[in-house]
Amino acid sequence: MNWDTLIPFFVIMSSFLPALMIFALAEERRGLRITLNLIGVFVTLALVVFMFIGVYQGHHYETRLSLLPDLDMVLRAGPLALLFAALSSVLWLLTTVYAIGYLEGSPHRSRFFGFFSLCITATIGVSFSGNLITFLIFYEMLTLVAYPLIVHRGTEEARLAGQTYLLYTIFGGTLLLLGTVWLYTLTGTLEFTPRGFIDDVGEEHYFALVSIFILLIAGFGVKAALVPLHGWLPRAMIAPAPVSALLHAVAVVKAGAFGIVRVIYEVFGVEKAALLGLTQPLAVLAAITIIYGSVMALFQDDLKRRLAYSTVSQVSYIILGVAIVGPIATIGGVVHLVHQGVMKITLFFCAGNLAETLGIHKISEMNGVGRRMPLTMTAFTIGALGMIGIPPIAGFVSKWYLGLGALEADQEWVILILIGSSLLNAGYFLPILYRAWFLPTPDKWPDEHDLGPNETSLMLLIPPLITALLALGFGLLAASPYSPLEWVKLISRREFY
Amino acid sequence: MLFMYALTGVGLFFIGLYTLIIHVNLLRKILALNIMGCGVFLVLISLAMRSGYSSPDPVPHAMVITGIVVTVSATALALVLMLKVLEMTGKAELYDEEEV
Amino acid sequence: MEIVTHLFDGLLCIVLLLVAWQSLTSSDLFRAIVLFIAFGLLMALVWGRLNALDVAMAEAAIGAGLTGALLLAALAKYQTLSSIDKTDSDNIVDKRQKNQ
Amino acid sequence: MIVDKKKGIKRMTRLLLIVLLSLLAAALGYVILTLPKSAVNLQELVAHNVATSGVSNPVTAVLLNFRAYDTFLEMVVLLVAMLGVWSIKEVPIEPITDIRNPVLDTLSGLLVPFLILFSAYLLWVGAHAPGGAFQAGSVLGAALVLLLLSGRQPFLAFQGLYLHFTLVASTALFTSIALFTLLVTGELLKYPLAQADTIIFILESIATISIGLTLALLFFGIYAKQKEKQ
Amino acid sequence: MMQFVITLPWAILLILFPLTGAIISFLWPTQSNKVGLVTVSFVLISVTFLAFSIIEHGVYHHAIGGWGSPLGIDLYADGLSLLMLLMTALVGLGVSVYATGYFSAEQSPRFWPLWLFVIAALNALFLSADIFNYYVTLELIGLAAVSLTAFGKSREAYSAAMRYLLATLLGSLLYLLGVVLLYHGFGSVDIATLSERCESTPILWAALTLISAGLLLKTALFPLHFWLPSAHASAPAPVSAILSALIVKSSFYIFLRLWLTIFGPLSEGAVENMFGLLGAIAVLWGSFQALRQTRLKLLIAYSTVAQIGYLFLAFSLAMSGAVVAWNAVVYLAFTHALAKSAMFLVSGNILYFGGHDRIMNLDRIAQHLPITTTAFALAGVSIIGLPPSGGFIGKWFLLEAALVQEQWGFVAILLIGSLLTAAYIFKVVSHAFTQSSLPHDSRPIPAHMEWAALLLAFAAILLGFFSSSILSVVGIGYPFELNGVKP
Repeated sequence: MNWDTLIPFFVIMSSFLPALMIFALAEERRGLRITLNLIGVFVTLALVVFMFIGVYQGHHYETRLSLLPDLDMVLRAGPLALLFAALSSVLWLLTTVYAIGYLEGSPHRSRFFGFFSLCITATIGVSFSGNLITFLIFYEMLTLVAYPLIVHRGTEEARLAGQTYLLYTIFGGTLLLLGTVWLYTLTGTLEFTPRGFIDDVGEEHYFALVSIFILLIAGFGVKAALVPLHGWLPRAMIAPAPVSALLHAVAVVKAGAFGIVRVIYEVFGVEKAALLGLTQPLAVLAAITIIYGSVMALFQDDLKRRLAYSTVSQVSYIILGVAIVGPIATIGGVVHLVHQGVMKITLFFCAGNLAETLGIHKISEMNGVGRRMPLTMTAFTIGALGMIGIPPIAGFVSKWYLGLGALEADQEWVILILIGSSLLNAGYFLPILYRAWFLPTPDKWPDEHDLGPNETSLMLLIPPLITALLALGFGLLAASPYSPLEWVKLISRREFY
Repeated sequence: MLFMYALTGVGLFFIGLYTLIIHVNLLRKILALNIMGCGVFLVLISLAMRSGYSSPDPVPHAMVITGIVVTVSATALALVLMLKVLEMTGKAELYDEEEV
Repeated sequence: MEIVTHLFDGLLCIVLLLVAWQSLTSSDLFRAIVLFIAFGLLMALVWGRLNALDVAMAEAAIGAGLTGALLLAALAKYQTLSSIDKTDSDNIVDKRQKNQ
Repeated sequence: MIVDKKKGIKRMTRLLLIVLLSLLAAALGYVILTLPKSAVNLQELVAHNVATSGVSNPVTAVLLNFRAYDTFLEMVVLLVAMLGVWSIKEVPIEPITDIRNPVLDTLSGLLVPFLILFSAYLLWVGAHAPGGAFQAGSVLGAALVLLLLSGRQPFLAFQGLYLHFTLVASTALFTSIALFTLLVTGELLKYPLAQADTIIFILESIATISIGLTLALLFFGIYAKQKEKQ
Repeated sequence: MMQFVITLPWAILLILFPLTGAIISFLWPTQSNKVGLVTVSFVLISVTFLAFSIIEHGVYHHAIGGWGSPLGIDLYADGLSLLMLLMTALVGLGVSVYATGYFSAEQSPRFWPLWLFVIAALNALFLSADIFNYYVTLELIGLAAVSLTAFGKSREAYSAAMRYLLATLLGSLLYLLGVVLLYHGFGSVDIATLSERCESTPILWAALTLISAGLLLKTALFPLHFWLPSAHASAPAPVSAILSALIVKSSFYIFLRLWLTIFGPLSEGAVENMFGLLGAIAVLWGSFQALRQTRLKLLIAYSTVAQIGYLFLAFSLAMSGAVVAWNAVVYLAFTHALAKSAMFLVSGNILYFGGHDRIMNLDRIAQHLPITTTAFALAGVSIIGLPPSGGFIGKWFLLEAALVQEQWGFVAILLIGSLLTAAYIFKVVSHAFTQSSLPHDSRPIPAHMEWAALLLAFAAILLGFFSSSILSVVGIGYPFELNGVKP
């Protein structure tokens, strides 16, 4: 009995089974629900950490289940998989704590937490997928289980937002399916392999390969909110704060970006993709998205919508990084997967705190809020500055590597994009910080609640502080071993180049 | 002579089919189905004559007897249904949701 | 002799088709059913002509006899049912007159 | 105006339909004419095996031995139609209160015994000459129908459960014989050669009664008044 | 011991058990529910053992009366028959459990005999290897199905049943005429004998046309679907489930069987492409109509029209050489049976609980029936073909076949079809989350009615994980080799 072949499966189950139990729970079984949730979280975390160490020591974790006559369902814990899995599960822990505080006393909590855990199952599944069909399955699962969270509030507005979301994602999923099957008919395999598996596809299939690439990128691009497929994301902000924080900052959008990384490095292989002349257009598209997102963010007064557009722009850094063919840029892109995650989730947590405690939804209402909620706003400030790319916060590291990579791959135009977007970031974040810290406090907040002695309830306060510290730490200690940066360098060495 | 009855059978089948399609009255449709059935049976049996008048192939005969019983059962069911439709809608015609 | 039988067969086929057509097209349902029974008996004759006596009996008893009975019984109900709604409205009228 | 237009369209469709159908009919007729004068069929095969079938009338042999399985399902079809009629229309089995029709009354008085005798004869003769369960059953059915028409209520003879028993008798018998043969010979509906004729005769006699009763009840299902719901 | 048990003639018992059950439930009305449940459980057990024996000893063959074809009638069961039998048993059990709660004490004694006869007839059909015997079983199924449809007891129900009866009788007659031609052309009604003797003569093609026309009318392939929506929508929920899941498949099975054994090897492919085209239209038309409906049951009924289209799409792809499409046929048929029956049971629950099935006002009901709503969602996932589900596997094979054949038209149809399907499924699901109060008139549902639906839907999902083993079983006896082993 070899445990290495089972652990990836266990990780999936460790969030799936609690989800099922939670569904079965009655609304008022608060304690049991929280316990189940936390058990799930910690088991997942423990297993991920265990595999981290294992992979460092060269272990090989892989689960195979027969799915189609000659196509398996594969869960494999490679370094890249672990990076994404670790990010999701750590942030899941914080978000769970946050969500418990946030949804105190609201209806349908069993349903909420059940689907929330299912989302994590799907995300972990996406990260561990060892071939394209497995990826597809968990990706579609994520699409479905995220839907109830978006429409959770049950208002007509929420229903419509949900419809938009489904319209985009189901369409993307269909393209993805078509691309996958088509690829399968050409290659006869879908196994993710370092430097791709399409080398033995003949020249006569050039057109087919290009179409497949477009189909796959479009399919993933929907969730990665690549312009013009981003329309669902800002509308999905109707969802409760924890959902926006984890799913729309990390899990869902990142699943798309992660898919694109997989396609470029382990389906096509970056050189092959470059040879087919596919990476350059993608880079341009990513650049456009970065600028577009930032510009749109400038004009949003609703805080969450501004953050959403900021996400649109930031996620494309990842795509840009992998689309500029070159090891250093790759490192910049992939590490941004983590950095953007911790920074953006901080921002959403803070936005949630403002809404819950003071009823603040608009930026125009944020005057002097820094004095009312100093800790929250400190976290927010760290996140925002990181987004802009101020050293020593994590965001700076990503941008630095992206810049170097661009130079290495002599694509100077990217530098301009980076500078431009950083200026725009500054343009839409600094005013917020100015309002929050330097403008006079109004005599009355829109809708204030008393949530305990501190500036707000601890369950809402602690998660953003931790993520803010993480963002800071990832930047300061980037050079130390076990930092995301080092890990990504390891990935790049082992798998990409 | 051999095929004359068979052709007659075909004729009956299509006369029935025509009525089944054209007429709206259910009782007529039911009659039409019966006559179509007779047409099929006629084809079945008349062609069995090809093995000689004195010793016709008995299998088609058995099949037709089977068929006749099926037909009468179906007819009875159809008539009862027709009467129900008539009772419910006042017309012995197929009731269309679109019209209402 | 051959010719006679052939003539007979030919005649039988034509009559068969004619009766079927008449029964399906006649405006009066009762007439249609009677013609259908006649048609059944002709079929029995045809079966006999085709040396299928078992079938002939089955047809005469079931095809013509029982199916005919079913159809006539159905027709009786048919006529009472299709006249119901009219009589109802008459009753209403009567009541009104009584009230006045 | 509009009516005329509608009529015109209707006439057109009819015309098209007639053309289409007659073309199909012609095609089918042609196809049938292409058949060879000499037939490939099972006639010799039947003739060859009749001896071991238990009866000498080839049609009965086919119906109750070679293809007895079809006949078996046939019985079920009859029964299902019956159940269908009953599920659509509640039929009360109670004395018919209508005034008796004297003519029919005397007629049935004369005919019914004769018909029953005739059906018995058909049943018996079926083994070696034209005739058999279906014919006999339908004659019996005709007799019962005649009784109904003359205002009698033959079904009162066997009340409730008996009636049901008689209805399913042939199906039940077939089923049990099927199971029996399965146990004894290991094959479905394979009669032991020695008992073949007896088995077939028993089957036919029970079938006759079931068929007669079912057919009459089908008629009654239409003829009888709907049971009033309280 | 096991060896002995396996050698019992389970195939025949599959026909005799339900017959006996039907008779008993007819004679013992007060206990009909119990009798029915026992019977269907027996059926499921028999199928399981039959599966064991077929897996162990290969195809099952039995000469009724010991005469053997062409004189007698043969029973034959290969992987394909086994799959259909299994489908019947599973759906049958689910529907039966549901029916014990659904029908009133006055209705159920009428329901059970008919339903058990339907099971018997279906099993007989799937086991038969004789085209005239097919005719008898088809008539049996048809009459029973019509009677069951009339259980709706409404004006619509009776009219729909009447239309259905006329359609199915016409279908049988066309089929029978085809059989007549085949018998006189080639002197047998046994499939194996025919497949040896048949050659490409006018008779064969006339027979093919008539038989296919008859069966397509019964299977309700566009444009012959006119009778289906009203019948499936106005029948009581369990009956709708039976009609959509099983009865439509029975005529499709005969169609498949005859094409695989008799017509397919001789055909040049033009006809199959026509079926494919009709299937494509059916997919679009059915899905579009489903999207337009305002009542849940009609939506589900039109969805059946579309799903039948998929079957014929796959069929034509497979006939034109894409062998993998046979897997699609198998999987789409099986999953559709499970998912669609689940959906109809769900609609039944909703009607039972809230008294209406208007999609606009579903929120008031769905909120209070979480299990039922979940069942619908799961079934929907499978119908749309989203992973992981049996429907996804079927869709995958279908897409693969279309791409291998480079049938871009079909690829487009498939994508549009699945988008439309998603649209009409989520049109319903989206109402499950909107807030609403308890409807004024609601009556509690017995738990087993909700669970029957959920388990059927769950089975449809579960199928997605066992495709390789299931397909290997279906392959027993090479049902899909056009010139391979014949019944």
